[in-house]
Amino acid sequence: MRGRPMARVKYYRALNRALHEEMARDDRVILLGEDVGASGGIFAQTRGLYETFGPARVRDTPIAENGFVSAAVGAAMTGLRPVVEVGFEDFLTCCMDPLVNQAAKLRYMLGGQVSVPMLLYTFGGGGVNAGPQHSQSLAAWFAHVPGLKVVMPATPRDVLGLVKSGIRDDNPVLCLLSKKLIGSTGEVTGEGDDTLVPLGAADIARQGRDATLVALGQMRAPALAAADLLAAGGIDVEVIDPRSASPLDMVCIAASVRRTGRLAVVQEAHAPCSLAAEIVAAIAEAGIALRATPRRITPPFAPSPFAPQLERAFLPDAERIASTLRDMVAA
Amino acid sequence: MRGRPMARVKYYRALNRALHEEMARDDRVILLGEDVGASGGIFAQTRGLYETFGPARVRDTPIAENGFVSAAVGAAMTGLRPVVEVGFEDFLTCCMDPLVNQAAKLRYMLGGQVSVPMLLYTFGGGGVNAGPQHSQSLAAWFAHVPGLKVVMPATPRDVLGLVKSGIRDDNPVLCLLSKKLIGSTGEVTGEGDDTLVPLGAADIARQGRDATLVALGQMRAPALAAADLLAAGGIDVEVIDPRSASPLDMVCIAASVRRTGRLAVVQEAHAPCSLAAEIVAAIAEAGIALRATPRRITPPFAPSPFAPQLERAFLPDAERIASTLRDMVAA
Amino acid sequence: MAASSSVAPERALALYRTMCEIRAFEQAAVKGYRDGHLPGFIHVSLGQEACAAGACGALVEGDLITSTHRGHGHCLAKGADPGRMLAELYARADGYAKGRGGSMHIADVAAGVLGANGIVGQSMGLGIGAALSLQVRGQPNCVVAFFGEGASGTGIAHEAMNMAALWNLGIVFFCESNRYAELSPYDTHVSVPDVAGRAAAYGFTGVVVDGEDVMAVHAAVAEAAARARAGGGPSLIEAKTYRWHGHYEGDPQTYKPEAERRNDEGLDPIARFARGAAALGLDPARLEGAREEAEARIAAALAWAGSLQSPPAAALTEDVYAGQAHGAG
Amino acid sequence: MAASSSVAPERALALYRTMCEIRAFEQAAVKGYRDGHLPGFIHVSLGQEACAAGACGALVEGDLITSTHRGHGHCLAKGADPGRMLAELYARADGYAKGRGGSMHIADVAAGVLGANGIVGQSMGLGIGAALSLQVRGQPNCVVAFFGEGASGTGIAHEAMNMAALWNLGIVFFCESNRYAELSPYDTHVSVPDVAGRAAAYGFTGVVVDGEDVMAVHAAVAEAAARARAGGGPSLIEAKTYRWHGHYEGDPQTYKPEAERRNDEGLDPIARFARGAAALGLDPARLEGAREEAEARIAAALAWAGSLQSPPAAALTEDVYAGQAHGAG
Ligand SMILES: Cc1ncc(C[n+]2csc(CCOP(=O)(O)OP(=O)(O)O)c2C)c(N)n1
Ligand SMILES: Cc1ncc(C[n+]2csc(CCOP(=O)(O)OP(=O)(O)O)c2C)c(N)n1
Ligand SMILES: [Mg+2]
Ligand SMILES: [Mg+2]
Repeated sequence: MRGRPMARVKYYRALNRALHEEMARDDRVILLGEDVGASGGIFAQTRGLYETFGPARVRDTPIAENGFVSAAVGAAMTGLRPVVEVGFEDFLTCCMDPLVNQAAKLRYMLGGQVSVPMLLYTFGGGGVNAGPQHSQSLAAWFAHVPGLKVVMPATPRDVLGLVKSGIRDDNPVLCLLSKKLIGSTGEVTGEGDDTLVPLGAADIARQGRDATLVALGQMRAPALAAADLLAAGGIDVEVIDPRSASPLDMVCIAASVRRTGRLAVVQEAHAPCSLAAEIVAAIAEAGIALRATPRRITPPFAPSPFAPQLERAFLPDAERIASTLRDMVAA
Repeated sequence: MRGRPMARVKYYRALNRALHEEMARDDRVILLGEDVGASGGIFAQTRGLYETFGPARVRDTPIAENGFVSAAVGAAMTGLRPVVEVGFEDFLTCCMDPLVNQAAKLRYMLGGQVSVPMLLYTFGGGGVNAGPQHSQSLAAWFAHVPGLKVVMPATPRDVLGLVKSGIRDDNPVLCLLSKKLIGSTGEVTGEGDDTLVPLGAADIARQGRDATLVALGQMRAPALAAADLLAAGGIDVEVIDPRSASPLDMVCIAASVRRTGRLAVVQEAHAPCSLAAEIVAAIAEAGIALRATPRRITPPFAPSPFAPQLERAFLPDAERIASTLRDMVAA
Repeated sequence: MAASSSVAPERALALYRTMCEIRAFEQAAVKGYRDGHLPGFIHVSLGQEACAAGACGALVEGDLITSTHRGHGHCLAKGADPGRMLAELYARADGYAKGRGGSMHIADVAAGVLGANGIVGQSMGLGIGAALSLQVRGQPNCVVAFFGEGASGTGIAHEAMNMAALWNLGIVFFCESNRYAELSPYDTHVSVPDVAGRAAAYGFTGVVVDGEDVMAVHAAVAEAAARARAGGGPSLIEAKTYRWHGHYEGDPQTYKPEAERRNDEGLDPIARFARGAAALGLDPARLEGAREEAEARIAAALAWAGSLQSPPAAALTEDVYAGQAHGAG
Repeated sequence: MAASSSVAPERALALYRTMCEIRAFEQAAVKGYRDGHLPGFIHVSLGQEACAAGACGALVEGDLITSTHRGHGHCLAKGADPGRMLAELYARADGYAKGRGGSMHIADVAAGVLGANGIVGQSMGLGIGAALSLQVRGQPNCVVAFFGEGASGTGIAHEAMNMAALWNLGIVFFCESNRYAELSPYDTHVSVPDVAGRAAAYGFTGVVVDGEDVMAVHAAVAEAAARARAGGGPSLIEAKTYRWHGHYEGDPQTYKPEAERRNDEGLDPIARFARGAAALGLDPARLEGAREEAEARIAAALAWAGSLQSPPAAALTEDVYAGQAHGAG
């Protein structure tokens, strides 16, 4: 930020700015989704785009995720760079085929004749009492699939930088945003600065010596809060936000674990076959000597409950993260 | 087993027998799917069912995976025990919502008012040059989701026993069969014997001292072949076929790894966020001391290619498995 | 409508009472939400009461419904208990979903309510499954699958209607065409003037009905349901109505024309019924009595729900699998 | 059909030649498969040549098509090279997909062929996307999305047709209604006599055309394509035809009635054309010449494809991501 003026903005405004900037920069960028048009979006995330870029490039779709994501793929194959909104991450169940069997594979299976430059963003995760069908975090599914890239920005800066980079990337990129963070604020470079965050690069959110705590998506904030709690007790935790789930920056994570000798991963997704599993497995395979057994901090293996008390117990929080790390350091 | 007569049958005939037996046993069991009816199925897997159980219970569907899997869920909530065929595992992309947002969650999110007793079987995996959209192995997606059970039978006995158990289970069960093994043969108990294999119980396919090799689904056969190759060189490998991907029998696997001190997992699915990642991570978390770093043996991170030469290089085979284990034992 | 005048006054009064219950229930829910007592988010059907009351009022014991994210009215009209519904909205242990589901997942399976659902369109897939179940089990009942004009654009709407026709299922697809889907109007979603016309694409009957007129809705569903129960197969009913409130409570509704937001048309199915009640043999006093009964029932439900406990911690992991130690089944 | 007689003899002859190429191509593929030279599985469109030839023959440079698992004819007719297609079927490095895709993934993007596809229905979603792209970029072209009557039952068929209508996209939905989807007949899949009738559900034109008559197909698509290019929006054409072979090569087809399996009706779009050729101003010698040219072209393509190398090991991991070290883009 090399001295440029910074601004404090909301998470959803960073998305809005990224869309504005990229649509202004490149007229091949179009936006499709339910209520992205004149209404400005259910979280006001697309406000102003319709007025600025018009009905051809900013298009309300009917409720047809399979069809409009497939359409985005077809458009991406033929000269456009579509951005697609799917309101809630849980609804990605409705467009798995165009994502996994089309977007991810077309370049490979058509012999490199096409690329599929598109970005799909969606709001996921828990913490707002939205219940079992509106709270999921499904990044692991997509990180399992070659041909896709997956990002999970947890700060306004990373929303801005990753959405912009994702739109410019020539591959299908899924941007898994956090509902809970929509109204959160953070520093970004001032308007006019072309802020990019590279895909596949982790962010060391806090440096530390005693343990590496990898925090996925919106777990970044409770992880940092846990690190503060732990620091008060003399435990110095390094917090890494991978930012991209695929490609995953294992170089950064492994280097940290080599330094600290301890690894915990916190995520709001379920444990089995998850990114936490991937990170723990990759460290084990790398043969890095650990001073404590690695830990995954995840919800129990149950759907996301609606009741606030239950959801609080469901999601990892700073206290639970801190106590896990205390145990690890004590072990 | 207990002295009963055994028969050698083909993999797909074991499926057929399981369906016949369960439909005869319980008239709440119905069968839905594309071409499961009078035609007897594209692999002859449903032959005779239509004639025996009639058009009400054996029903050809149109090509509408989302709709007919959702219908199966609705039927399962209201007194039937549907079995659903989805021809190829790759097409599960078309019915993720009824599986993940409905079948898996309804019991929980309706407060326990319903159960969703259904079994969905499908043919997956590679080795038959079926190309990028007809060769995938997606078990990890479903093992990530609470509320589902997932089985991956690799022998006729396990097809028979797991399909029968799965139909009787009161939960939604996904049975991920192997296309490549359709015509393979194996021993099963004679007709009339009610062969059940419990969900969630691994099978130690071969006992060994030097390393634990976990082989998922159709990797069982190359894993056993690799064990034979290794035995010739004096390396004694324990081969475990988990049979169920969810629940996963980590008790069996961990006990084996404690004995052998080495762990490799072979699967035809991609590495990131997979069952292999899960197993390696769970062993690391269990703090079991290892004599070698654990290894995942998987395809490269690319879609399944069509060309036979490429697909052979893509899928793990006995030679590659054996050489990985040789390295581990030498390390 | 000829059919409506053949309905006994008691029947008509019951439909009115149901509408009043839905109105009172949702007004209470809206107030609870505004006052910060209800967590999560809620979608109310204020203004659409004639649809739920008319449709479910035409059903008999053993008939089933599948509902949507906007399902309070459907559930109440089909016989769900308002106390347990409010308990669910308030995230209490005695809620229908034990506090785990919330507004979008209310079900009363014993009453034939297979559940509201948060995924647009799935009510139709689940609905044909229930109808298939009735058919296979030889039950002489039918299913009503509620959906919206927005849902009519989903693939599963088509898949379900095609299968219902192919299999001659006893189902009524009931489209509450309430002018909006989320923040966008009908013609963002549907390329033809009437969703009902699409029934022809499947070879069954489709009718448009005035969704502000409970008697008309009732008559149309009674006819379709009778046909469905008698093996006459599926039909589609589109009730034209109007969603008074926003998509979710708190929605600023800037996308609605001012006159519509003010309801200048004066649409109100309850007032509409009252205006025509004399012709049905009902005097104002009986209406007033029914309304008071309805409001008292909801007030009592609300008081009860407010007094209940939060779910115990164990509820978090119960009922994930049937056959679990703590599972209910 | 009036329109067909207005076509110049050269044009008609070209359609005939295309049909002969498709026929020869697929006969060669079938033979290669039976002889064990082609890996995987293939779906041929023998008997349906008039659909591909007639439809693609009505297209111009810049028009695009999306195809299905049964796409050889579509690709050839739109201008893909039979040599590179056969190379793909034979899993050679010079195949359109570098041997990574096979029969179901043949594309020639430069020729406007956006690809065959193994997922039933996706041709329609991808197709509207291509049409959207043309519209946004202001290109005066159109898209033809091929699909089958089986595919008409998929949710995405509905979603795509609804969106095409809502957005007035320049697309022709071309349904090859070939009596079977996999192993089951039309009426397992479609609840009404004609898929074409479903166009009314979206508010655009739907016509049934004799899919055995290449001139009729050509005329119908020419009209629909011209409308689409001129901003007149989508249309649906259903060509009634017959799939001579099984679903996949090797399919024993026990589900077909004996008489149909023998093709007692004598359906054959190539012979049919020949019978009417004189009226189009074409004498038998010209037909014969065209057929020989077509067969020679395919024979040469086959010889070339057979001589090629298998893909190098590196092909396994190339082109997974654009911008990869070894990526083509
Ligand atoms: C598959 C899916 N896509 C999107 C949503 C978000 N969503 C919830 S309600 C709604 C609008 C539904 O409109 P309509 O069917 O007309 O019902 P109404 O809200 O008017 O009752 C949308 C888009 C969803 N829940 N599920
Ligand atoms: C989503 C999906 N479901 C099922 C299949 C398996 N499948 C391949 S072709 C086919 C039949 C398609 O029928 P139709 O659309 O009539 O095309 P045709 O084969 O007759 O050309 C089916 C069911 C598939 N490829 N994709
Ligand atoms: Mg609506
Ligand atoms: Mg067909």
